[in-house]
Amino acid sequence: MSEYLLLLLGTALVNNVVLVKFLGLCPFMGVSKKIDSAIGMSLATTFVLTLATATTWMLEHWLLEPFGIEYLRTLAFILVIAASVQFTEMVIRKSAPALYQVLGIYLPLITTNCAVLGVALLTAMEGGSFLHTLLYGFGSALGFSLALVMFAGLRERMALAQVPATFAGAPIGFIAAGLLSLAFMGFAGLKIA
Amino acid sequence: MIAVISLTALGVALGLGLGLAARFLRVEQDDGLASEIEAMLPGSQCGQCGFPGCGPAAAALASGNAPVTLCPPGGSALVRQLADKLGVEAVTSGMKESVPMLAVVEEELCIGCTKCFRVCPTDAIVGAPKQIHNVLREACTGCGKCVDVCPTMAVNMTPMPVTLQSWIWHKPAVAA
Amino acid sequence: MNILNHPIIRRTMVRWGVHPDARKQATSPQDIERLPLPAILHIPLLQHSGAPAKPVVSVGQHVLKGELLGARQGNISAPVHAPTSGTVVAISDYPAPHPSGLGVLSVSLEPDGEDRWIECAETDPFSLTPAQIAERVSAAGVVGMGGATFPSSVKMLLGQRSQVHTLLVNGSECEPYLSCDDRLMRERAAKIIEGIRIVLHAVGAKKALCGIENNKPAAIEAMRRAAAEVPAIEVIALPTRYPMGSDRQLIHVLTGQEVPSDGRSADVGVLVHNVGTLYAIQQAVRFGRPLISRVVTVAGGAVARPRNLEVLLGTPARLLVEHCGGLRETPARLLMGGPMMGLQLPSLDAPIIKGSSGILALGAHEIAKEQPSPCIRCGQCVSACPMNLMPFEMSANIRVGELDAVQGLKDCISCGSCSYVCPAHIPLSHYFDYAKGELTVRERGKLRQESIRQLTSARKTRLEQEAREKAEAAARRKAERERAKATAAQGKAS
Amino acid sequence: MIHASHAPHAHAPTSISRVMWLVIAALVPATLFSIWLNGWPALLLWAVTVGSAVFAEFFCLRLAQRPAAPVLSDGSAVLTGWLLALSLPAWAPWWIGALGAFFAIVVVKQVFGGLGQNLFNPAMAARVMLLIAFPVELTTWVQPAPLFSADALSLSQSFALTFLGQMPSSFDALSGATTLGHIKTELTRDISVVQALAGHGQSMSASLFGLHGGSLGETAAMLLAAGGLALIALRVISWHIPLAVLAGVALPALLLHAHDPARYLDATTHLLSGGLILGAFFIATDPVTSPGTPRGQLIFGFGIGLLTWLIRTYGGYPEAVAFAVILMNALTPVIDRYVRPRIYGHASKAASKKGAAS
Repeated sequence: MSEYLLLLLGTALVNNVVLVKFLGLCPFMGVSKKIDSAIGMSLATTFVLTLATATTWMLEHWLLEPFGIEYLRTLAFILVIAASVQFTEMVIRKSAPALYQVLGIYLPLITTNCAVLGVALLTAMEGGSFLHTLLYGFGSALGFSLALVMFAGLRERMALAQVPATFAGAPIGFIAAGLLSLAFMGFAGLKIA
Repeated sequence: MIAVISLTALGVALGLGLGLAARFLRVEQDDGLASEIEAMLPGSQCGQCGFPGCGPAAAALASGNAPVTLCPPGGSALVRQLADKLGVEAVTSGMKESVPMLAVVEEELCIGCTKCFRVCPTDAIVGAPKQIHNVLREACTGCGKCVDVCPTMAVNMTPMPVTLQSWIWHKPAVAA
Repeated sequence: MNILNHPIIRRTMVRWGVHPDARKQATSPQDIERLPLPAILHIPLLQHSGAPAKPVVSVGQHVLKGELLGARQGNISAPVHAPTSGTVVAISDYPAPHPSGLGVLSVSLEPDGEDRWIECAETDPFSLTPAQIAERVSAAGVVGMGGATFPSSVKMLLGQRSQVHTLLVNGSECEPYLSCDDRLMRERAAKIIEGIRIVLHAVGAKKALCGIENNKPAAIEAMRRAAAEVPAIEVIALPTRYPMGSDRQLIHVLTGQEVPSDGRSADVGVLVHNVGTLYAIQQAVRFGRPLISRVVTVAGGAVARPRNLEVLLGTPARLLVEHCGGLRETPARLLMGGPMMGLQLPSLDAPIIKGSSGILALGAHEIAKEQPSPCIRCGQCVSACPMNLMPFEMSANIRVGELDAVQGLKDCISCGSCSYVCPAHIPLSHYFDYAKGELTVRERGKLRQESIRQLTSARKTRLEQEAREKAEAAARRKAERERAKATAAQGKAS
Repeated sequence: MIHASHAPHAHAPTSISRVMWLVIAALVPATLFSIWLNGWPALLLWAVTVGSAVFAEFFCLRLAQRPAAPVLSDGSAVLTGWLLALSLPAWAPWWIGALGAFFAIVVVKQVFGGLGQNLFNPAMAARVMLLIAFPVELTTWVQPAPLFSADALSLSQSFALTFLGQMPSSFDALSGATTLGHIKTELTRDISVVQALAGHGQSMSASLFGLHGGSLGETAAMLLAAGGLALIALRVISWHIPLAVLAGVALPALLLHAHDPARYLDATTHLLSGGLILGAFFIATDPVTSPGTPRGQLIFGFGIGLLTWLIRTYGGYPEAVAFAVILMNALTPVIDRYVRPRIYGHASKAASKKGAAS
């Protein structure tokens, strides 16, 4: 049991997908203006990421490996991810039209969110059990969500700050992201024995 | 060969799944944005926006060909509503916050020709032929149509006067 | 039950608010003095919240003391009366006692020196029905004298309608410098107590709790002595803490209940009246005397001999200051009301109105004059706010124009506690008043747009109707013509 | 009169500079003690760091063409530099202090708009940056040699050490690792905490009075705590954050130390070492980067304590306060957003839910 907890903690904090591995920076910068939309994006990404790692595991073990066509991994994974993103998009559009509006272009862009593909490929290479893979994906998604919501909070405050014109907008966003990443370095080497 | 078949099968399966999902999760596309916007506009057809009337202005807004700040009678309140509706940012600071204007009839010059009251889009001018006209302060949108038609230049636009009830505190100076 | 809500805890441990330097010693030991009759009075027709009174006198008319000058118009309004006998010399705009310096329609009255009352007979208040009492209070133009100037009769009617069980008497006078209520309680406690009994009778409340801050022991003593005979009235000493005099805070401290955000005090079964108001109600109901004078504290470092004066409404503030020995130094700021919520006066020509509790001429060392610096989010404003708001966050949003993101603006009571404690000297309550005004303007804009739309459609229907009538008339004429033609043809044929 | 003054017209006798200088004043005794304990190099490093911070602030204000005097006199730059100096090893070279101060003021504070606008505590962000970029310089501790004692460095030796990096040959630089660093190292060698503590030769009283190696601010727990309590008494800071930080460290330490004393360090050592007192009273309480409500401050403080304990116990760094502070700084806006006082007259969330359900 504790092994899985550690896995979650490790993927969410120590190997945070955004702040340590620097994957998925596009939505991280794009959908972090407001905490509310950041939470929506986090939920969507969490859903897609978990779903994607699960389906790609099945794909890997039931299709690619048996047929010996691992070289098609990237291609097949993208196909599956794109499909699950499409599916998520339809669900959100149906259930939360306001959120759909807010997420805008970033929702379809989850498809090309390198965090999703990256995590899927990483788990495939690690080759753990299904549960392990699922938790890995979920943990990464939690880490992504944590970083996104934290960063959205920071950006909401920056919107109220009197940032010098030279740095206003994206530059200060990147500086803040850098400092946030610095903070996450504190988790480096975290090993719960 | 296996690769081609398996990927094709995968593609077909996913495509079918998505197709089904699309059917079950369909959302009615709401049309008529323009008519919704038209309902928000004052509807006085005053033409201050440069469009022939509120309908064309609404159409232009809906298609993104007009700024949300186009309607002076609507004021900043309307700008905000439109911006919310269209999902754009309300840049009220850029819009010159024009003081609400009011038409005033100078009694010495008015000849009671009724021209002004026939063009007034809100029936804000009261009077009868051969009688001096008067402007109802609450109804006047400040569109200025009456100024253009008055033959004796008896109608003038003046800023709405500030009274004790309409006075508000100014914004504090920003801290350094 | 929540232990923190026990009366003893609640009435001693107040966690909100601030402790401004009281500075009441200069005026509180001295008796109320009557100001001699001034040479001219400017009586504004808007001295209350609501619609201004409508003038019912004309220039040149002679009026008696207490005669109606302006009649109430609208639901929330109050009449205005002549403070002394004399001649109306003008009805025109006169600078209001307001920071805007804008004019307000005022009746200028030249006293004839006789100070002759209109007929007013004494009646036993307790023989009157509640409706009659409310009518008398309304006719006398009594408004909240603590500064809110809400018409008292409206409050009373509201109380009659909604089952008020307790009357809260506000004698806290938490604003620094002011001591007019303190003096009133010391000198006229019996009359205030009768005022309390009248209101209890009028709204059918069972008891009255009179809250007085414990820095006024003499007033507490006087009120307790006067209320000794009346078991329904309890005088309670409150901790000295600003803004204890705010309705909502007083209600919570005395009763433990909170007025709902969108409600009134009557919703929790209480009615709050200031002691000055209760005195005015007693005068109005027992003697039929309208509200034409009030006690005003004249104080501040720039005033030579600070004291409390009983002043006719409409008296220019300058006369009060002159009676108090004039100015000792050039005042850094002139105020009407206390230093926490008072309004800056454009000049000493402004007249005394029903809500003027004080005229302060503050010296340079008494006012806040440091330049604002950036907010360091220290949270002092959060702990000071009696409404539990987060002022620093609200003002940050207002500063960048995000008025819709401001939480709790409607709940802000503009007490100024946040600005008072802010180490960065940020004018927080100024920000909030600005935002409230801005939102009102927007609201007004929306209403206006709505009315414009209605007018436009009304015009459309009118034009259509006219066109239809025209067409019908034309059709009728055409039909007649044809009938005529047909008859003519028939005639020709026959 | 177009610009009338708005009420209130009176003001409490307080200002930002008063707050800042009071905090600085509370740091003075502990700083003097540490300087005495660590000798001239400590004084030099302190002076360089504070000086650089002030200069960096001046430089930025010049660039932004804002008047420098009023901003500099508010004391915030001095305080930032001071706190950074207190968190550095006493014998670190001068450029560590200067670079850290520049980073703190320019990148962490002024770029965001200056006082009150920064998201992270400048001193702690700078310390983290230094620790990651220059691990060797930041973890070289010496056994303290008090001023005027026999083995203390002379002033000229100190200049050479701080500015030229010349270590006197008689010195073994690695002789005095900090308590936490020592234990971390020993644990990796499978030596239990008890033995490690004994081996470190550190008594409790030494900890209390700071007679051990460490950064300037690590060394005088008692004096720092006294300064912090004075600030609480003066109402410059509130008690919420310090208490919550200490509790956040002490609670898990107590529990797990009771569970396995050989593996987990006891609470007292945790509390007294590694700049925790400095962090709890002077750094976490930085109002700009902490939540504005008392309840939010409790959460914030407890989070810092817990993270500190977590990283100290399981993480890769023996010293964790700085990381914990900036991590919780990043969470501050979210805390402020969701932890707010119930506005007077509004039903509490639970009550309104109940009302809706019934």
